[in-house]
Order: sequence, then structure tokens, then C-alpha cells
Amino acid sequence: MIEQNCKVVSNDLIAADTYRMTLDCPEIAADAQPGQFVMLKVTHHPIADPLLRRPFSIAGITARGHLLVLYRVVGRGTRLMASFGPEDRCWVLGPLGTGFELPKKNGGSLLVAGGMGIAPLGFLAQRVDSPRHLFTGYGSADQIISMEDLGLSQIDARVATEDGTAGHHGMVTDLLLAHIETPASHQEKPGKGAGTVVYACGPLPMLKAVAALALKEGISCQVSLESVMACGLGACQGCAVRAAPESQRQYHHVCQDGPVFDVRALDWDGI
Amino acid sequence: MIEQNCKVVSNDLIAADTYRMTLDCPEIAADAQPGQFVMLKVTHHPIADPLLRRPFSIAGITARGHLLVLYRVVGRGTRLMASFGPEDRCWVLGPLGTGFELPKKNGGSLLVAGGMGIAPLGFLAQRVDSPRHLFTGYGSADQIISMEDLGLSQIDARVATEDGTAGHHGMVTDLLLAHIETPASHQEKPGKGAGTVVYACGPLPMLKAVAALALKEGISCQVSLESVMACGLGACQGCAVRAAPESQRQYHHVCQDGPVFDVRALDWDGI
Amino acid sequence: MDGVDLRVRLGSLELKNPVLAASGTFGYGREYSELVHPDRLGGIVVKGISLEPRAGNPPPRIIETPCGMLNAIGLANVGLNTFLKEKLPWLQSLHTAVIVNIYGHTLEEYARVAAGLRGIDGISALEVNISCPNVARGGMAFGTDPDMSARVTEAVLRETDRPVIVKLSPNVTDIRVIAKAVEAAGAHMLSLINTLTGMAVDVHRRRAVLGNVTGGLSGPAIRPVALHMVHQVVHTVKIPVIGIGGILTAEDALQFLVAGARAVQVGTGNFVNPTATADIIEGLNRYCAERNISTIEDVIGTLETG
Amino acid sequence: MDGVDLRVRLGSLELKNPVLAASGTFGYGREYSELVHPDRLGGIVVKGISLEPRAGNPPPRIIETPCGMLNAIGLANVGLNTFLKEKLPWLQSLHTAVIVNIYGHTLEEYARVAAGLRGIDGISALEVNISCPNVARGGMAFGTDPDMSARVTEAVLRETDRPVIVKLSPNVTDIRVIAKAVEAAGAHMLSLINTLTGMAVDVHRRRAVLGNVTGGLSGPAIRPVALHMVHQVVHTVKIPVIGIGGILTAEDALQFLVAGARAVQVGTGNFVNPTATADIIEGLNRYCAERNISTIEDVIGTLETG
Ligand SMILES: Cc1cc2nc3c(=O)[nH]c(=O)nc-3n(C[C@H](O)[C@H](O)[C@H](O)COP(=O)(O)OP(=O)(O)OC[C@H]3O[C@@H](n4cnc5c(N)ncnc54)[C@H](O)[C@@H]3O)c2cc1C
Ligand SMILES: Cc1cc2nc3c(=O)[nH]c(=O)nc-3n(C[C@H](O)[C@H](O)[C@H](O)COP(=O)(O)OP(=O)(O)OC[C@H]3O[C@@H](n4cnc5c(N)ncnc54)[C@H](O)[C@@H]3O)c2cc1C
Ligand SMILES: Cc1cc2nc3c(=O)[nH]c(=O)nc-3n(C[C@H](O)[C@H](O)[C@H](O)COP(=O)(O)O)c2cc1C
Ligand SMILES: Cc1cc2nc3c(=O)[nH]c(=O)nc-3n(C[C@H](O)[C@H](O)[C@H](O)COP(=O)(O)O)c2cc1C
Ligand code: FES
Ligand code: FES
Repeated sequence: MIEQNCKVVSNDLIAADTYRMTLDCPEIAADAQPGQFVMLKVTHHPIADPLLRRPFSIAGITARGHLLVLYRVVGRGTRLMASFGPEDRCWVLGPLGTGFELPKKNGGSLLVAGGMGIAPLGFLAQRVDSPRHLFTGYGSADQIISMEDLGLSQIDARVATEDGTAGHHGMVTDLLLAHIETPASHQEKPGKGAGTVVYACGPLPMLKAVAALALKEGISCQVSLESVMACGLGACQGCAVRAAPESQRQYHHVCQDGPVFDVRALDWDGI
Repeated sequence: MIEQNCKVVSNDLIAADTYRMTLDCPEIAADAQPGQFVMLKVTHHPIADPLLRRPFSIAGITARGHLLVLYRVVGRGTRLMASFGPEDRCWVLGPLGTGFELPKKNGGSLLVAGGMGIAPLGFLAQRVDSPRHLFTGYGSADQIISMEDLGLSQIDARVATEDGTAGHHGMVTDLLLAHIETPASHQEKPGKGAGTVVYACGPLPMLKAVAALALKEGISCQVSLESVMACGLGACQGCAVRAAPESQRQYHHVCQDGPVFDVRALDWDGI
Repeated sequence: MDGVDLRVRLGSLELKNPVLAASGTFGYGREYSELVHPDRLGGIVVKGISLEPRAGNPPPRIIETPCGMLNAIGLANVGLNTFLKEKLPWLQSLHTAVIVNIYGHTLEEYARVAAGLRGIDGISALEVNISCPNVARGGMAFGTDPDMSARVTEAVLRETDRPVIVKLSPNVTDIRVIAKAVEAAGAHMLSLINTLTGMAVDVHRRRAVLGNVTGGLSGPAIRPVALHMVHQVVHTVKIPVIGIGGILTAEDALQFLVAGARAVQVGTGNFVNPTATADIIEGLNRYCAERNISTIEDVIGTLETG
Repeated sequence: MDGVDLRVRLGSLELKNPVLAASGTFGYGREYSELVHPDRLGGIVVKGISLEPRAGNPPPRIIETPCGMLNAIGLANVGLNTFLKEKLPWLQSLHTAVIVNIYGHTLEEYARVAAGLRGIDGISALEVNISCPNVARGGMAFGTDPDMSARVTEAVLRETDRPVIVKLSPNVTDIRVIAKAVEAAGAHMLSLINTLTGMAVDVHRRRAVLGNVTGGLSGPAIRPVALHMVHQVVHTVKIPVIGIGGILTAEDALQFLVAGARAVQVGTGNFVNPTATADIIEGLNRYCAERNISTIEDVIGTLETG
């Protein structure tokens, strides 16, 4: 993990309010594992508002070796980021946190992404070579991030939109459920058989639904969580999330113990 | 006086650390008098650091009717301004303050500018049609702002640099002194005769020297002062400057009573 | 956006909306009138008035700090008589609440300013700044001691025929103690917070930046402290509370209203955005309209806890 | 830049430079060690330790505010025994001052933590956080009362063989009164300030943002308040003072040193810039070198007044 002043190589609007930024930080890129994140400084020294760094999943490593970040403009920090030009530099701290545990050899993976949750899952899909299936959900067609922007090819992907403007009209969890309920013999893709892992990232209600399904069906499932963060390093204890009742500890720290957690490690009622 | 969200028409580096910004705010431009200023918001809502607006002299009205601001990058606010591009907008409050009293018809004017002090004097020179002579002083040749950038033509101007890289090697006050001491009969330009007014803007030590000279020689003299400011409107009383001992009041407010003052109104020892 | 009723009642004081301009930041109202006419606001609180005119502190008087500013104006003002003669007539022509902020360095002085404003038309209320140094007690601010705070309140109440707002200082261990003492003394309303004491050093010259060495910190930087104190005081007293501190936007104002303030004052925010007060009123309107809330009263004090 | 001597002496505690990492923001030192090795710093103050482990407050625990942040971590920590077993050995391998921040909810608890750390190698000093709620007094913080502050100080002094730094709370009317009481009780040093109490409201949900409702405000927003209190305390006590509050850069640190602090702590600054501490040390070096100042001692307390 290092801290580096990186060149912003590109920063393009690729979907509604959604930007694709690539950063030149070879050391961080070399170390990065799917599910890990970086903390970006969004202001230039010595301007102190907004004060804290912003956490972003590492969304992949581009063909040219650059670190890929996909983000949606939701507030002050991301609005500033959207104004970064290719002459700008940005302080990047990373790679941080505990990423996904990759599927066992030949184990199938079901990747379930809600909105910007695609970011860490895109990177995961880049790194998994066993059978994998990607389900993505967006509010609307204009938010869809293309497989090309994710650096993915030859992947079996299905999309759902809440307003029905593209793909399945409904939630991404509908796609997952339908898939899991299809008898295994009818599937080319990984089903709920042993060895299958569900990987999910997205809004909390979606994660809750995925977790409930996985726990009910006994499918192994890892989720990537979000939390407000200050240090990103496990030093401030600001990013606590309730641990499963039966755990030894009352809280996990999203930045260090996560952001990726096995669904069984979390308290889904208290979250 | 109005508050307006103005288009930044241009914002160009014209000399060392020195920018020339033009703003599209026809109402403010129409009202502006030489010596008046504007308060610019350097951040975008709702970013609160740096918090306060920055005061800048109105440096002229361009041929296209745009408001001209000349500024040097000295800190956080001006550094942010330097990054404004022609797509940006900027909140402008103005015109503010009490400007120069124009010379009497046919009265000669001696304009003495130190560094960025040229800004209000350039505007004054635009508006004065009686004989006027401009003395400018800079640290070094690379800081010199051209007459073209000031929108001035056919003006008798002389320059001094502290390091001697251009014009007179020394202070701008040397030029003024030499000029005033030249017997009137040898002059084409306004001398210290009755009706002549000295207008000065620049660093405090320069203003002190000019004021001392004018007071000694009994020449009418107006200076444009700087001060930290919060409101720019006479509401906060933050911009106090000591009034001359014989005045009725202990302090003037730079933003309202000034920024232009008759040298006799100020306490030059206590300033 | 019509439909929404922004009127609020603070005891006997009725305001057309809950947004006031704070003392010392809006001059005598006139300075901002080309940008925001006072009649659009719930009211204005004028610069603190003392018995005698005061020239104020030596410059520099202000300095920017991270998301805030320090001021050491030194309570410069024209004094009671000039206020009555030169500033009041214009204020009397307004159709909004005009609140006169007063201060003194002795109990006597507070009382005499209040007396001087008695019976005068066009003054809706007095706001008593108790953050002033008490000369009789070695310069400790009146507002840092519950007993002295109560005595200032009583002294003013005795001399005035207007509602009295006591403006509390945040530089105290427990603001609830002061709030209770002032309420018990008969204050009709409380406003808080005044500035936090602060300082800045110029490390190049190795001198304090301000001519007065110390100053009062205001602006967004102090908002969390102000909001906490307002929340505490709202749960401590029965009289109406006006929230002040770091309000720039409608969302900031709403934090105070939701926490239980019945009105807010905008101070430093006027410098950052000279139309902040008007923009906030518009924002409150929008917030209510978007949520089908017909009156701002249904927002005030609705903070859910637990 | 060599030549410059950054060493400072605070009573019996000698530091290689005046820059420390503040408690609660630098973990147990190890978390930041890949970025800034603690050996480069004057020292580190570890997260506050209590007798028993503490899980801390319900989330959300932090929220950004203008130029600052609120935290309500709830003093979560591993507890004395785990600290000694799991965290101490690594700390003992360091070549810099390791200061252990301790707290309790009763005098007894403070004393027992201090006793548990007695005679242990590799601990340079204790820093006593007196901003904790005193359960015996209805949760009023120890540090808001001079008498209780003195008693905590004495309780710790009785049980420890290390220099004792008492860390003051800024949420008081007059911090000089507390400083004097703590000095009289025998404290070897003072550090200040801890966080200011604050709050934020989510106006959409109409709930407090923090799980704990209130939290502690830190960061650049509070720097002017911290600097003023440090300046006050330096002129009140004879023991060394450590300045804390909103320090991000060398210039910020210098404001405190010029005002008389003999060392500084960097808290929230570590989040903004994880190498802030190291950058500040470099900046102090540069400041001195550029001015031909051979030792940082010649900067400390050099504020000219009047
Ligand atoms: C480990 C991790 C990985 C993330 N990866 C991505 C990513 O790849 N792409 C992406 O677009 N976003 C990602 N996020 C969320 C991203 O950090 C926030 O959107 C961002 O910090 C918002 O900053 P802002 O200043 O624009 O918004 P703010 O002005 O700070 O807040 C605006 C809104 O965003 C919400 N928000 C603020 N911070 C967070 C946060 N940390 N998590 C969730 N919501 C927040 C606020 O509650 C508020 O409603 C990730 C968050 C975490 C913790
Ligand atoms: C009426 C008036 C007219 C002005 N006209 C011009 C102009 O035409 N062109 C121009 O370049 N500048 C002008 N100035 C100065 C300009 O306002 C400051 O340079 C600017 O505010 C600095 O902002 P900053 O954030 O970059 O610097 P900061 O980071 O705020 O400060 C950096 C340095 O600049 C100094 N500084 C800050 N504010 C002022 C100020 N108001 N006056 C003088 N020094 C200051 C500080 O002491 C510090 O040393 C004018 C000032 C006034 C009061
Ligand atoms: C320049 C300035 C002058 C002020 N003058 C007064 C005053 O005369 N009387 C008073 O009670 N408060 C005065 N205040 C305090 C404000 O009214 C307000 O309580 C404080 O600034 C906090 O609010 P804010 O953060 O919105 O500015 C002054 C504040 C500033 C910034
Ligand atoms: C997340 C966080 C945790 C903290 N934990 C402690 C603590 O355990 N003990 C303590 O004495 N101070 C604690 N503090 C206070 C800091 O040590 C410091 O006094 C305060 O934050 C002001 O300094 P700053 O503005 O540099 O952060 C904590 C501060 C923060 C932000
Ligand atoms: S963000 Fe600091 S511990 Fe996780
Ligand atoms: S800047 Fe406010 S009165 Fe001049």
C-alpha cells in the first residue's frame, strides 16, 4: 500500500452522471486485487473543503496498465473529480482493504452488480477465468456502463433496469433469482451447485436481498460494502459495521476487514 | 450594484503569474467607474474553503463590453481563479466602493502604478481624456503588462523595474520624482502645476512615498488602498483603515469610503 | 411553491418567514438592500448598538480561516443617538421585523440603551448580546456566568417594552445552565450562538494576525458546534430559540429548524453569498413543497431520536 | 536542511522533533507504518486505552463537516490486556517516543489503567484523556471541572512511573482554570485541545447523522479555537504544552509553536494527507533553514505582542 501523486490519464463521461477515470500509478496497479479500493484526494492542497478523501473501488487495470476508477457524481467530492482534466494530478492511496476471495478452480461465479456496484465486480470478472456470469442492474438505460468501458469481453452478461428502458424490467435480483431457480440441467452457466460463489456489490437493499437468498439457498456469497471512511487504513475505527451476532467481535471495519465480507460475517438485521 | 453569475469569457496568462480575465456582465460594466472594484467568488457552491470573496479592481471595459480583471496569483483564491476556463461561470458583486475623482477639464494626471496597482489606473487612463502620463513599476521585466492588454493606446508611459531588466533600474517613484522636479517649462506633460492630480495604486511602501511627496509638494493626490474584506459593502466594518488625525472619524472603511482616498484623509503614520 | 406557509411565531413576535440576518453582518439593513430587500426576510438584526459610539479595534480586523473567519471588529457602532437619528428612520419604513442588538460593558449601560429604545416605533424586539466583557469583573464576558447573564436580562427587561431575545455565548462549559438562568430571569427568546473565541498567527512575522490578537470565529466551520448547542438548549428551555452559526444554505438552516430552532440567523453567509438569506427562503419553500409540507411549523422540532 | 536541530525537550521527555501523531487517528502506529514510519516522528500517541475492551458506538461514527469532521467512535479500543499482549511488542521495537493515551469512566478506572502500564519498557509517557464522561457525576466530563480534573491527574500520578501529560477538553468556559488545577495536581505536561462537541442533522431523514447523535469536531475548522486556547494556557502554566487541533501543514504547526507550544500533535490531518506528519517535519526544517534558525527552540514561544 502506497500513497502517490498520480497523473490523471483520462476522465470521461461514459453514462448518465457516470465517469471513467484512469490513473497512472503502476505500483498501486501492480498490487491491486479485485475488491480492493483506493482513497482519492479530491481537492488540491491546501484547500480543506471537502476535507476527507473519497473511497473508490478499483474497477480494473487497463490494457496500458492504468488504474481504472468508475464513479457516479453524487456530491461535492465526485463533482470536483468530474472536473479533473488530463493535465491534473491526484493523490491516490492504495490498494486498500481485503478484496474478494477468488472462486475455486472451475467453481462458477455469479456476479451481481447494482449501479456503481459494477466497479469492483468488473475487476473481479477480469481476473476470474472459470465460468462467470454477470447480472447488472441500473435505474435506467442511460446509466448502463458498456462492457468495453469495463474492459470485459466474452462475458455472459444480463442487464435489468428499474424503469424497463433496457433488458429485464425490474431488479437485478430478479435475474439472479430466476437464474438460481432454473434447474441445473438446463443451464450452461454456473447455477447453485457446490463451488458456485455469488459476488455482489450495490445499494444496501439489494445486498440484503442477495444475502437473504444466498443464506437461504446455502450458496457461498461475498458482498462488497460501503461505509463513510476517514483513514481507510484501520486506524480510526470510523467505518464500523455490525458483525454477525455469533461473531467474536461486535463490529468489523469496512476499510480493513472488508470492504468484501462473507455474508455470514455480518449482522443483516442490524446493518 | 448587483450580484451576477457571469460567464468567464477569457482568462489568460499575460505575464509572470499574472492573468487577464474578462467577464460578461454588461450591467456591472455599464455602471463601473475607475477605482471601483468587484468581489469575486472563487469557489463553487457549496464548497466553503476558501470562504470569502476576493476583491479586484475593475481594470477596464473591453471593446466588446466585458469587464476586465487583472490579477496576480498570490494565494489559494487567485490560484483557483487561474484554473477558471472559458466554460466556467463566476459570481461577481459590483461595482463597489468609491472610485477616483476624475481630473478637472484640461487638468493633467500623473498615474503611478506599482505591480498590480496598474489595474485601476489602466481603467482610469481609459476614461481620462486630458493629458495623462503613466509611470509603472514592476519587480522584473517578465511581470510587465502590455498597453495592449490594458486596452490603452496613445499614452505616454514609462516603466521602471527593480532589477533593471527593463526601463529605469529602480522604483517607479524615482520616475515620478524626476518628472515632478523637471522645471515645468521643459515639460510637454503635466507637471506639478495647479490642476495636476497624482493617482497612485500599489504596495503600501510605494503609496507612502507617493503620499509623502504629494503632501510635501502640495500636489493633489488620490491613492487606491487594499485591505482584507468580508462584505465589500460597508456592512461588516472589517476593512477599517486609520483616518487622518484631524478627521472627525477614527477609521474609514476601505470598501465604501474607498478604496480611493485623498491622501489627506488618511493617517500615514498609523497605516 | 406558493401554498407553503413559512410564517413562524416566537412568543409575541410573528415573522413572515424564519430567516433573519444576523447582527454585525448586515449593517443597518440598508447596505444589502439593493441585493436583498429586508422586506423579503423574516427580519433583520442590526449591528450591536452601545450607549456611546465606538470606533472599534485597530486593523486588521478580519482574517479568513478554514471554512470560517475571525473578526475583531470591536463592536464598532454609531452609538445610540446617531442610530436613532440616522439609521432608524429608514428601518421604520420597512415591512419586516427590525430587531435591535444591544450591548454594554456594565449593567447600567445595557439598561440605558434599552431605555433609550423604549416606546420607539418600528422596533420589533431587542436582542441582547451578553458576550461582552464585564468591566466590573475583569473583562470576563457577562454571558459566561449564569448569574451575570440573568442580571443583564433583568436590567434590560426592566427598561423595555419590547420582546427581549438574549443572545448566548458558546464559550461556556454548559450552555444549558446559562439558558436556564436567562429564561428564569424572564427572557422571551434565546438566540445562539455568538462567535467562538479564536486566534491566528502570522508565522512569517511571528505576530497575531488580528490587531486585537484574538477574535470571534464564525462561518460554516462552527456549524456543528452551534447545532449541538441549539439542540441542547431547545430541550432545556420552554421559550423559543433562534439558531445561528455557519448557515449558508437552506439545508443548513433546515438542520437548525429540524433540531427545534423556530428561526435562524444568517451571519457570515451574507459575505459568501450576498443573497444567501433570500436563497434560503426559496430553498425552505422548495423543501416543503417537494414533501407536501404545507407549513414550516411542521418541520420545526421534528428531529427523530432513538 | 541538515544543520537544523529539531529536538525539543518537554520536561524529562526528549523528542527528536516536535511532531507527534494524535491519539485515535494513528491507530497503534502500525497502520500507517508503510507510509510514515513512526521512527521518523517525534513520537506517536496511541488510541485511548481503557481497562476493559470497548466495542464503541453504533454507526455511522463519522461525518464530514465544513473543513472538519465529527467523530463518535465511542473510544473503541482493545482494552489494557490485549494492548499489552498484541500491540505493545511492536511499539517496543520503535525508536521514538511512544505515548499511551488512557481513559476511564471512574477515578478508579484511570488509576488501574495507569497501574497496568507501570514499569513497562518502551512507554515514554502517559497522556490522560479527561474528556470522558464521569459516570459518578451523571456523565459530565471529568475535564470540565477543575476539581475532578485535578483528582484524575493525582490518581494517575500515584500509579505511574512515567511522565504524565493531561489532555484538556476545550468544552469549558475558561481552560486556564482547568490548566492551573491540573498543574497544581502535579501534571508534567498538558496537551490541548481534544474535540469540540458538535452535531449534524440529516434533513432528508430528519435524524441525527451520527449513531451517537453527538460527536467530537476536529480538523482545520477548529484550529483558531485550539490556537487561542494554547496561547492562553502557555501564559498560564509553567509546564510544557503540546498543541493539537486542525494541523495539516508545517505552517499550521508553526502557528502553535510560535504561540508557545513545545510540540504539536496531528490528528485529522493524517486522514487528509497520510504523510502529513512527515511533511510537517520537512516543512519545519525548511522554515528554519530559510531563516538561518539553527534550532526549533528559537521558534518556540517567539510570538511578539503589542
Ligand atoms: C469501499 C468503497 C468503494 C466505493 N467504490 C465506489 C465506486 O467504485 N464508484 C462510485 O461511484 N462510488 C464508490 N463508492 C462510494 C463513493 O465513495 C461515494 O459516492 C463518494 O465518497 C461520495 O463523495 P461525494 O463527495 O461526491 O458525496 P458527498 O457530498 O460526500 O455525499 C453525497 C451523497 O453521497 C453519500 N455518500 C457519501 N460518502 C459515501 C460513501 N462512502 N459511501 C456511500 N455513499 C456515500 C452521502 O450520504 C450523500 O448522500 C465507494 C465507497 C466505498 C466505501
Ligand atoms: C479594493 C481592492 C482591489 C484589488 N485589486 C486587485 C487587482 O486588481 N489585482 C490583483 O491581483 N489583486 C488585487 N487586490 C488584491 C487581491 O484581492 C488579493 O491578492 C487576493 O484577495 C488574494 O487572494 P488569495 O486567496 O490568492 O490569497 P490568500 O491566500 O488569501 O493570501 C495570500 C497572500 O495575499 C495577501 N492578501 C490576501 N488578501 C489580500 C488583500 N485583500 N489585499 C492584499 N493582499 C492580500 C495575504 O496577506 C497573503 O500574503 C485588490 C484588493 C483590494 C482590497
Ligand atoms: C463581522 C461580524 C460582526 C459581528 N458583530 C456582532 C454584533 O455586533 N453583535 C452580536 O451580537 N453579534 C455579532 N456577530 C456575531 C454574529 O451575529 C453571529 O452570531 C456569528 O457570526 C455566528 O453566525 P455565522 O456563523 O452565521 O456568522 C458578528 C459577526 C461577524 C462575523
Ligand atoms: C477519529 C478520532 C478518534 C479520536 N480518538 C481519541 C482518543 O481515543 N483519545 C483522545 O484523547 N483523543 C482522541 N481524538 C482526538 C484527537 O486526538 C485530537 O485531540 C482532536 O482530533 C483534535 O485534533 P485534530 O484537529 O488534529 O484532529 C480522536 C479524534 C478523532 C478524529
Ligand atoms: S476508515 Fe478508518 S478504520 Fe476504517
Ligand atoms: S469589507 Fe465589510 S465593511 Fe468593508
